[in-house]
Amino acid sequence: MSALEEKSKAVSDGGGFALLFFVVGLVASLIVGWVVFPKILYSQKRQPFDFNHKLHNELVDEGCESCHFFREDGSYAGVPKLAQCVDCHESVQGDTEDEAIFVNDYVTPGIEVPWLVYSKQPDCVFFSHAAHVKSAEMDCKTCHGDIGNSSTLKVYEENRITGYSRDIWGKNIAGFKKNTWDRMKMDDCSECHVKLGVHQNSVQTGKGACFVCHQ
Amino acid sequence: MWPWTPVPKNGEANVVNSVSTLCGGCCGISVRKIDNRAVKIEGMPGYPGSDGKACPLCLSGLQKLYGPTAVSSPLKRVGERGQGKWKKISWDAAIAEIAEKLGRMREDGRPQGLACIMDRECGTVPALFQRFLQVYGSPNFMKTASVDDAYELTLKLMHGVAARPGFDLESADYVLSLGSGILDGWGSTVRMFRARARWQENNAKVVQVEPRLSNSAAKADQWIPIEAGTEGVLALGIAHVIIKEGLYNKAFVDEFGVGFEDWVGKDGKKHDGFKTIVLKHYSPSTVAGITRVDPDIITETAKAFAAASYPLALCGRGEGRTPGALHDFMAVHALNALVGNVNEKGGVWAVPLPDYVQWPEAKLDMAAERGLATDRVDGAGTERYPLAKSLLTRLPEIINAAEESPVEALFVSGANPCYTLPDTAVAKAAFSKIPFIVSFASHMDETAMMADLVLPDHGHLERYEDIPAPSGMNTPVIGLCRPVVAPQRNTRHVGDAVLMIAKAMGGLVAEAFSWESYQDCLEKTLGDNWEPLLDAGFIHNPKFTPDAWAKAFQTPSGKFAFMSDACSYEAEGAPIAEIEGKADAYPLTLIPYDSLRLAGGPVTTTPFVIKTVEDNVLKGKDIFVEVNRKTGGKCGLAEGVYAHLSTPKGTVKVRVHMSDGIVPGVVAMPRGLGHAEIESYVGGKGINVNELIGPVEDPVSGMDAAWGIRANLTIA
Amino acid sequence: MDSALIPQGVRRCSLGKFAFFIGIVGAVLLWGVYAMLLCWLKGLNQTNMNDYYGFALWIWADLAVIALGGGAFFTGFLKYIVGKDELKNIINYAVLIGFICYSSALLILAIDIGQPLRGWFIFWHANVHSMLTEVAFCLSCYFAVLSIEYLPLVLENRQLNKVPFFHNLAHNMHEIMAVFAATGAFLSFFHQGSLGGVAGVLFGRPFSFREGAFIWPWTFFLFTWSAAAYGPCFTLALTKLIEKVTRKKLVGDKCVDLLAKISGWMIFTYIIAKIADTYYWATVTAPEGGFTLMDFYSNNPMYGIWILVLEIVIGGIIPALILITKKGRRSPFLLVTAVIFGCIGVSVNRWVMVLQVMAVPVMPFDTWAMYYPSWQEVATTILPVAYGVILVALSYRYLPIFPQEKELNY
Amino acid sequence: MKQSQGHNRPKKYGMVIDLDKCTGCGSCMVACMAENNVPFKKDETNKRDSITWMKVYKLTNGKPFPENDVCYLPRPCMHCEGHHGHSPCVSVCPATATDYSTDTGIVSQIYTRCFGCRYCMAACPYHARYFNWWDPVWPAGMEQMLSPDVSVRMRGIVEKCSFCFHRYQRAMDKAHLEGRHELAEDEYQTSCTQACPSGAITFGDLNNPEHKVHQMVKPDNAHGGRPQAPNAFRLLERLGTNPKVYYLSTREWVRKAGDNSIKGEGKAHAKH
Repeated sequence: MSALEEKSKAVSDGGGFALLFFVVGLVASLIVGWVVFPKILYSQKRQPFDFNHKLHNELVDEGCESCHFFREDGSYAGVPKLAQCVDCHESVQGDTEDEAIFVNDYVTPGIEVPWLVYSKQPDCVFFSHAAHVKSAEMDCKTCHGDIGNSSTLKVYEENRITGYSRDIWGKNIAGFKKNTWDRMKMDDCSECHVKLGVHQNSVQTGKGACFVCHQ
Repeated sequence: MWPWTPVPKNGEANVVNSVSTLCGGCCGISVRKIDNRAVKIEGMPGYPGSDGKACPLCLSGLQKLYGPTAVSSPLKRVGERGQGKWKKISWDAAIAEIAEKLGRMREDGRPQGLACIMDRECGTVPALFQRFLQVYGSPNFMKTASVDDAYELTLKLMHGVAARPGFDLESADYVLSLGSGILDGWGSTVRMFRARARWQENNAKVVQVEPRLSNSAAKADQWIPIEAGTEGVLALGIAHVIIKEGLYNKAFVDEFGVGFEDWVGKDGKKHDGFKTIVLKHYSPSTVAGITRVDPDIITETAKAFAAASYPLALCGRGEGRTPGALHDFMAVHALNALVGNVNEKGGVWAVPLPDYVQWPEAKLDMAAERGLATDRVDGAGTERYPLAKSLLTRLPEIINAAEESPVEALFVSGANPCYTLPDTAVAKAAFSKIPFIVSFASHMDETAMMADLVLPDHGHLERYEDIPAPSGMNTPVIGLCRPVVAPQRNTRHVGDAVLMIAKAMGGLVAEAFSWESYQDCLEKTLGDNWEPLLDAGFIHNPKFTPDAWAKAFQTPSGKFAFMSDACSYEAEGAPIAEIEGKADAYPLTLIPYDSLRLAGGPVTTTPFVIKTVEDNVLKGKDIFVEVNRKTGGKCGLAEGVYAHLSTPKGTVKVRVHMSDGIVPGVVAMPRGLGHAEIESYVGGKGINVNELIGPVEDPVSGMDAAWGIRANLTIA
Repeated sequence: MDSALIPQGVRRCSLGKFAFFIGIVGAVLLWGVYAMLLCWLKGLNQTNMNDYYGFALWIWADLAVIALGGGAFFTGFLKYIVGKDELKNIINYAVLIGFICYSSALLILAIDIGQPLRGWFIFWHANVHSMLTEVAFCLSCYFAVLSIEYLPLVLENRQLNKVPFFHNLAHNMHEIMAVFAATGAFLSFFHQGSLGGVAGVLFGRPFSFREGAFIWPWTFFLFTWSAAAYGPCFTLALTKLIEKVTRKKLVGDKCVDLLAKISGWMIFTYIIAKIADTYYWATVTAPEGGFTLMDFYSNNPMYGIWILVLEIVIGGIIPALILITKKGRRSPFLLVTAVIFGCIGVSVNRWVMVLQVMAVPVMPFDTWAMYYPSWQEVATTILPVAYGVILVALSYRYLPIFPQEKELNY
Repeated sequence: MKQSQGHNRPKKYGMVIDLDKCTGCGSCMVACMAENNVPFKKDETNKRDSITWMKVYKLTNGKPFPENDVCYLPRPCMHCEGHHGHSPCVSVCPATATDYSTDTGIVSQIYTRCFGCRYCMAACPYHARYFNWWDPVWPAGMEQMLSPDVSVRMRGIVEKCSFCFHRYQRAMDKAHLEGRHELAEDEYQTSCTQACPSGAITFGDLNNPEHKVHQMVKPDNAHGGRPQAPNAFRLLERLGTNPKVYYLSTREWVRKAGDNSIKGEGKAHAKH
């Protein structure tokens, strides 16, 4: 082999190695970024006990608002209080273990259930359920997904840095979403507001001003 | 996001109406709650007087409720008095200790050694204490005095009735305020603000007579700067002009007045009447010499006052924390009478004292009877001061003068005498001589610091109480203070504490208290009124009208007494209450001043309210005194410099604020600072002006007539 | 000991002496770092800034070092774009000073903000209407450019340059430096201007508010102009200083003379514009807001009319007249006087445009706000100076900053 | 989905403060602090480091005794409209953390967006903006009084009066529930307006001729909202900040104290 050939071989050998190095590095990075990082970032928390939305939904007359109702002052009550459940659940009704936990650990001693709220926003956020549900006549599903037909509660994932629920950022670590309920970030609020042209009142951005969604 | 910044919990909003007892005016309040947390205090719409508004102190009441000074359980003193060393004890142990102590005193035949100090005398809580003292056998119920007491005495002497003063402010069309801080906390604070708004709408004229350009003066149509302490003289000067020009209401004076003309007393001698005295001694030029008010202004003011349809003269300096000289009150009331506006629209009304506390007469045993027969320790009701009901300001001197304190055991509730009494050092010395002090304070204060036992009362937002008659209200009102939140700490209602002590005492003392609890007592006392009170938050009779002239006066003559045997003006000179100190050593005069941004009474200012205090009143821990720019210049002072302020009571270091809004020769100091450093938001800042001013006994009433003290100000 | 690192053919002091010097300056640096950490950890309550003085000492320092560091872009502009080749003898040093000034400025900005962890919001949530956004973007970009300009210099270190890759990289970077210089000049024109705009757009503050062209107030142009004019003054001043310290001649007279002349004419034209601006502001802009000129300069213990005289006459007219005359700039004493006066002039200008803006009461019942810095602020402000001294010392010792050094001294 | 809510007539919420009525009692300041979770420190006497969204200034006519006169002037955020919504502070914020809403005319703010550059404070001639120099600290237990309607601010950011915008949000919630899109005048009132015992503060929509604020000052929207009522004025009218807080006073010296006048006549002096 001539010196020239030798050199070019060395280069091509070296090139192969470099390529391999690049590919391995890329794959490793992708795994870390897409799989390991979310695992580290979010802690998994269980709800105090499981709850069957579907089952309850079939028993009530007014859909979601039967339990997740509006108060007279227009504010939204959110997750039901013990008092709402006690009417039926004063004693164990069915035969599920979860109900037994509920009755024995919470109803009997009169302790509110420390539910982990998937859609809980930071305290600087103002969200009017009344504006969306009553005036805009949106359904719950648009933002929350079809929870009403779920028969079990998913694992609550909490961001270790911010303390927020993973439902805010969304399941997809890159922030892509397929459904309207996949994410609950400010951009998602704004996306809909921009599309529908509501509260496009900012002098700075031409979109919503701060106090539309902040307090 | 920022883990050490709290995130308030959300929940269901609800509102509880109550009455806030922090300020003297008792604002009706609406408390907004989120679930079980109280988050905001607002005014309660429809509440008599305050109607939807509240004063700054009451608005910040949540800082008391959740604040660091609230006492969390009964405390027993373990250190020296005032040192603030305590150990927590149980309620039962505390009650047992008191009962044991009181029992022994009673057995030893000295029930009169028990005394009680409160800041009020009406309503069920004072009544419980009064009843306890009665069955126990002590006449020594004392109340911190205010202008209301001086006014009551005035009505007693001039109308011959036991009544409190009511002012038909809203109807007045000419208001002459002789030193009253009508916008600085005088009367029922918020009602005064609302009345002022009404005056503005009705084009009523407001004239403020005062040495300092206070907020009241600044917002008046006219400010008449006056030599400190001479407001009563000016009133008589105005009376002079009115009489001389024949502008007075002859229908009233001739037909319903006595002592206006020369009169014959019980002693059979002829006395000069009001008219003679006023004409003789109070010509505008004489008055001008004393008050330094221009004679023309006196004449003009008199004419305008007399010409107004509903003129109203008010007195009682500043917020009205100290009663002042009885002569001043009588002079001003006489001025009102001259224009015939007593018990009339836009005038001063004699409003009957609240009488809804009607309990069956308590049975007394021998020990009690004997104790009650003794003279009161403060000298009220004795030969020297027959008119006064209580004379708390005399107490410290009496205790200090005695070898052993005549007060052996003391209950303190609602009051903070170790802060509010004049000459605080003397008061504290007296308190340290009292062998046994029980404080019912809900918040640690200067007096509780001196106590042996602290039995914490519920805070003002945690308890029931009837709140009768805000100061100056011309219609009868009972407000309901009710729990906004459940008690946050191991406290008991002071009424319950009294019941517990009584029950622990046993015998007739226990028998006098048949109620199960304070709430039971309150409900039964109010009877049929309880439900309406609970529903509305208050009971009010807005249609109340005072007795017509023909039957309003129950003096011996049945007429309005301009002068009488009980109290007559000296024939000579001007009745200005002398203040302490010699003019050569103390060329200036120190006067306290009140502001809504500082609570001057038993309740300490809140962090929010002190935040509103300007930096030329308080800077860091330094208090500023206000002095006329020229006077200050003569003393070699400049804006902001440190200076020594000395009075016969002591010397303190202050900073100087040069002002164009104060008469020369006067040094003004805010009331409400200089609290003990129990917390560091308000405590330990500035000087308590009461430390520098001693009491001056009014020769007739015995109440504190001091309006200031001689002082000197030198650069530090 | 470190002779292998020292550029060939030049003499440097002993390592011990050098280390001693660095040690002293390093102590000052550590003091500054301590203050900086206090500000970050305990918050800005460590400063004497307050609600009236939201901008204070170190923002002034920030603006001042950026103006003084303007020598880098303007010298670069002159050398690479205008083609004044003589300036190659000072361009390295100008770039070094620029690099120090801009890195310091960025550091100060990072300390100055109340929530440093959110600093990136200025890029992420950028508001295009804000002059500060423009500043942040241009400043960061220009800092990157300066780093690129400084890098080949570092690579020319004797040992580093032995590495073929570094050698080639440095060489190739030199080749295309004109592109970066042009980019840098462009960015610099903007951010110097936007720093001026920061004060000029405040229409609630009549002291600083100026009318202007398009979206830019006159201060925008004046700041750019003044940075271009006074930046070279600072470069020259520091050259004279380092020559004094090292007791060597490092830059040829011809180069100094050229830069001084250009700086002189720039100051001369700038000061005419500044006087015109001041006149228009005093007679038209400010009166429209209800102010007379003397409202801004009286009834306070600090800001007398003297400060305007200092800025315009002492810091403007005098250095301009010295530097534009051949006699003036060729007299060593006058030259040094002129460049120092120039540095003072531009610093005073930045001072009043930051601090006096805050001090002047705008509401008629408001009072003058006076302020003095806390030690933490002073230390944080001195921190970049110490850092600069160290970087200059290291660069001078180990890098061929002054290409003429050999020819002028040995 | 309905879109109607976005198409309400634009409001311009503003305030009229009658200085003849204001007595300087401080209720507005306290009501504001209590409503908006404003923090407090142990020493608040350094007024340049003391957060008071609503601040009452004491003005004097500067005359010697006994002609001296004082007037109190409450100063909330002016919610300047500037030129077309470019209020002095809004346009300078580099992170879009503050904004001007054309729907309500309110200068709004996101506390968690602000990174504390303080440029807006430098821009505001009214000193209505305050910086959190310190960590807000509530004595143990006192954090219970915090309202959930207003986000608690952290150290290192700027805050200011929001015209109690959360009250608007609260009122709108109720309106939505009741199928309304408009609020009645009394449904949205600020905490200070509600608290003022003298009734000196009036709040409402300046664009709405039926609202009291409009009737009291008759803003001339063609000329930057200039008041047309005889005794009405705005602070620093000449600067073109176009504030939405109007003042009323029958006293000439007070009206003159509201703005700088080049001849220097009638200038008020701060009481210091």
